[in-house]
Amino acid sequence: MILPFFIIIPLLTAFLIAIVAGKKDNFANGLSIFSSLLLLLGAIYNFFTQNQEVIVYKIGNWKAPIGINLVQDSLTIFMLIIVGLISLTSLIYSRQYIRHISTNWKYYALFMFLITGMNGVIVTGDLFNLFVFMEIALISAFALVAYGGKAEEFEAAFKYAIMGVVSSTFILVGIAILYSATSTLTLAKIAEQIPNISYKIVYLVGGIFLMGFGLKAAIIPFHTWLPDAHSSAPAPISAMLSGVLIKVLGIYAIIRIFFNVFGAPEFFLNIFMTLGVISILIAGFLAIAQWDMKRLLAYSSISQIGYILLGLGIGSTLGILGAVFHLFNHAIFKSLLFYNAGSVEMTTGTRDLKKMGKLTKLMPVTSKTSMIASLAISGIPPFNGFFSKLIIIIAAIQSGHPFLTALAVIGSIQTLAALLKVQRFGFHSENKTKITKNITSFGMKFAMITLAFLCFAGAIVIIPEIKEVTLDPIVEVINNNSEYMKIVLGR
Amino acid sequence: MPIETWLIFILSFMIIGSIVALEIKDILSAVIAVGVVGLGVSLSFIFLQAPDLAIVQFLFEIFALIIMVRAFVKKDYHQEEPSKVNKILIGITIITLLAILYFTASILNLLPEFGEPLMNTAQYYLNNGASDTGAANLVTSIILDYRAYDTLGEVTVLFTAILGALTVLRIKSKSHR
Amino acid sequence: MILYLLCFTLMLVGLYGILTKRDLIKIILSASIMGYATNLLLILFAYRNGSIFPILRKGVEIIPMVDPLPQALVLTSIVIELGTTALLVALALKLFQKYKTYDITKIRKLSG
Amino acid sequence: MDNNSGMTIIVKTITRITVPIIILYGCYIIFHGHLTPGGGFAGGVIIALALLNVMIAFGREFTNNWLNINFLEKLESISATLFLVLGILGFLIGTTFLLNFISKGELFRLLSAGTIPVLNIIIGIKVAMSLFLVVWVLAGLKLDEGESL
Repeated sequence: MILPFFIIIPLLTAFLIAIVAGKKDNFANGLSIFSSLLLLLGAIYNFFTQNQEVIVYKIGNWKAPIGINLVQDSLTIFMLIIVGLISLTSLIYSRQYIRHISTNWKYYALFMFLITGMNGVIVTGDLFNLFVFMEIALISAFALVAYGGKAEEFEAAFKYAIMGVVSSTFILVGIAILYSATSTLTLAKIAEQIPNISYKIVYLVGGIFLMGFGLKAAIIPFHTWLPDAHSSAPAPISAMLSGVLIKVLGIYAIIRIFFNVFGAPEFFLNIFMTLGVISILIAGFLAIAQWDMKRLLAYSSISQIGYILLGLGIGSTLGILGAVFHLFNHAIFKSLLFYNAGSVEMTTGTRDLKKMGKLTKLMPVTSKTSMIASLAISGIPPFNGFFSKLIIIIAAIQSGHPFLTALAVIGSIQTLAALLKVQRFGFHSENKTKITKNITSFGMKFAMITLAFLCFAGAIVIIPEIKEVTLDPIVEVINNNSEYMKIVLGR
Repeated sequence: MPIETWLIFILSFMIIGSIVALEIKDILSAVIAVGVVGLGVSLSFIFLQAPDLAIVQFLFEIFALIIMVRAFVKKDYHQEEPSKVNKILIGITIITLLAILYFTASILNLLPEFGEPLMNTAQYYLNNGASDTGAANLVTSIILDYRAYDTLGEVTVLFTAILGALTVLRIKSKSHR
Repeated sequence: MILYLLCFTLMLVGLYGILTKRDLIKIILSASIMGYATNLLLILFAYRNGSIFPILRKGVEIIPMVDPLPQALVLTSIVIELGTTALLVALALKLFQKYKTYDITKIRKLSG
Repeated sequence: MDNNSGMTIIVKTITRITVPIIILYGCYIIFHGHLTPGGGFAGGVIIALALLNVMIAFGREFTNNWLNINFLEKLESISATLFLVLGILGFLIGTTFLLNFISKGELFRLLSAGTIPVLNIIIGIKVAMSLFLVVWVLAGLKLDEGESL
């Protein structure tokens, strides 16, 4: 039973950093890397020992509707592995990058709180508890976005904070109405009660939750904060926000609530599909128009979230498989792209694509990994992004939406165009900078190379034998909520 | 008078108070008007038999007022908002919000009536709370025993928020970055 | 029913403030109004006719009590709101320090 | 205490009398959290407000000498850690995380309800320290001296 340790370890690390760390950040950095390594290993250990069953942990020994329960199923482990992986590389990357800004232990404490919040959202089986841990993750994210200390960073953080507060309030209202209608907060118990209450209430609560979680996932039209927040934050934080946070707080929560609790009503699936396609197309166009490297990547995040939502909205087994796989892939290559942008920014001092160029010689590792990530995100074989997009597109064809399929393909071309712009102007055009020294450290290179390797290696998940033990159980969890319900309620 | 009438009165007062707070030009008055709305919330908590919350809401109201006044009003920098606000935008916003209200009204009807909650889970706390946890205050028994994990999260939220505020306020930006 | 509706109206007033106001402080105030409305809604859902607060007293036999769970939730949510407000105030002050204004239309380094 | 910072001598004298009473009341609220309305949060805010009262009446400089701010920051972190440690103790002594592992005692007694009073005290310290610190730092921010763009 190591489930509560996914909360205890990062939380204890954060508090220890706050108590013990002095002026310097050596201790804080080492401790946080160690604990995120432990988290990743714990998640992998769970993956190998779990045997595709649902495990329930009773906190304080109170059973389901009375106390709070932690629930572990395939989806939980999958998300824990993503969080562990990205946070580990991000912390390794931070070591030099953050010293560039300031040497303060507070960064690492806030970072560990961010991980705590996300892990808490992932493992919990209680609606209000999900809200509380969501707040931990969000509040630390607000502070981390402003960490650079420049004017536009405060502006972005303020915008993000206001949006976050509004969305949290919506979610709390949804929780209140749901509590009034079902008189319980345990997700499984609510799922049990849903058939007994009026479908109109489900639609109202679903609409409110869609606004709340949609704001957190930055689905168009709720996306306005994301390009600012994700481009202003320090690079490792951008990678965390774009790579994991919007997925955990947005997509994961949507999956849990709309699929596992509400039982995937057709009405909402259609909304997901529509919003997904709109996000793909509009964010794709906006991405091409950007000249700021990180802003371009941020807009591209919105469009990739659109793909995940499209896959979920199709609702067939294949569609959900594609969505889950794309979620994993996007976490890897978008974080990698943000690491690249960060090291380019650190070396050249600018994020403006017009002012860069000819970085292939100067920064070989950065430019090569960036090329891999760009190809992967645009869906070029043999990288992982190709397979996930292909699955989503096939699912769209199978479900009888040729028009959506065409739009999704157009979206893929837009992504390619946007990322080629980065490659062309950022790395390959003639030299406009006078910088001759590459200050990327070993840790940063290590983080980038690891993720670039995973862009290749991620593709093997699609081999049927491996898919059977990795992705299929997750799709099973999402599609079939009765098992989850039965085990959590202990019958 | 039945409690419902009192609450309707207080809530209408709070709505008016918050509209005043938003529309008034002077910022000190706006802060104080929101403070009054918060006290209205505290008063409603007393009517709704939630003394714990009434105390906490009242104290936090004072505290929020101190933060707001200390932060914004003493420095005499605050200038009036520019009067030319986009009328069309405001109109669209109000119409949208009224539409939301209209649709919600029909659905809120379907919830259990005021004063008659379902109490499926809650009845367990009322019956067994004292013998399970040994605390006479059942709200305390919930926040610190049945749902202590939530409270751990809440303490962490507070810690994070304060750490974040301290980080934000003490940042000295390095110019060359 | 009418109480729920009034409470919802209060929340929409807060939302209206966030959407239309151009002053950082008023935006923060609107956010806290939304918070009040949500907390009140939860407690309204908890009230039971003719019952008292959920605290046992010595020598008093057990009588109907209101639902204690939403009270616990609201206690948590009030603290969370206070923390968020403190952070928002800190960010607003830093913005003021940089731009010398609270007017959001003049704080426009970022487009979109 | 003859410094000129802060408010007039009348305010200072009254503060000197009332602040200990307010703090005592806050402690009462915290210790009786499991029996009467109130608890860690309410009591913590009361103590924080008492400390703020001192800060407003005597000025920031005096409070800095009177209280050790660094120590308060550490105390905040330590109290938060204690909450977590108590949870882990439930794991080690009992069976699960955050188990109420101390004996429940007799109803309506001050020393009853297992870990609940302990948690109330921890939360009280935590809330008091955090809220005082945030106002302390907000008050110290000099808006007009900020670096411009």
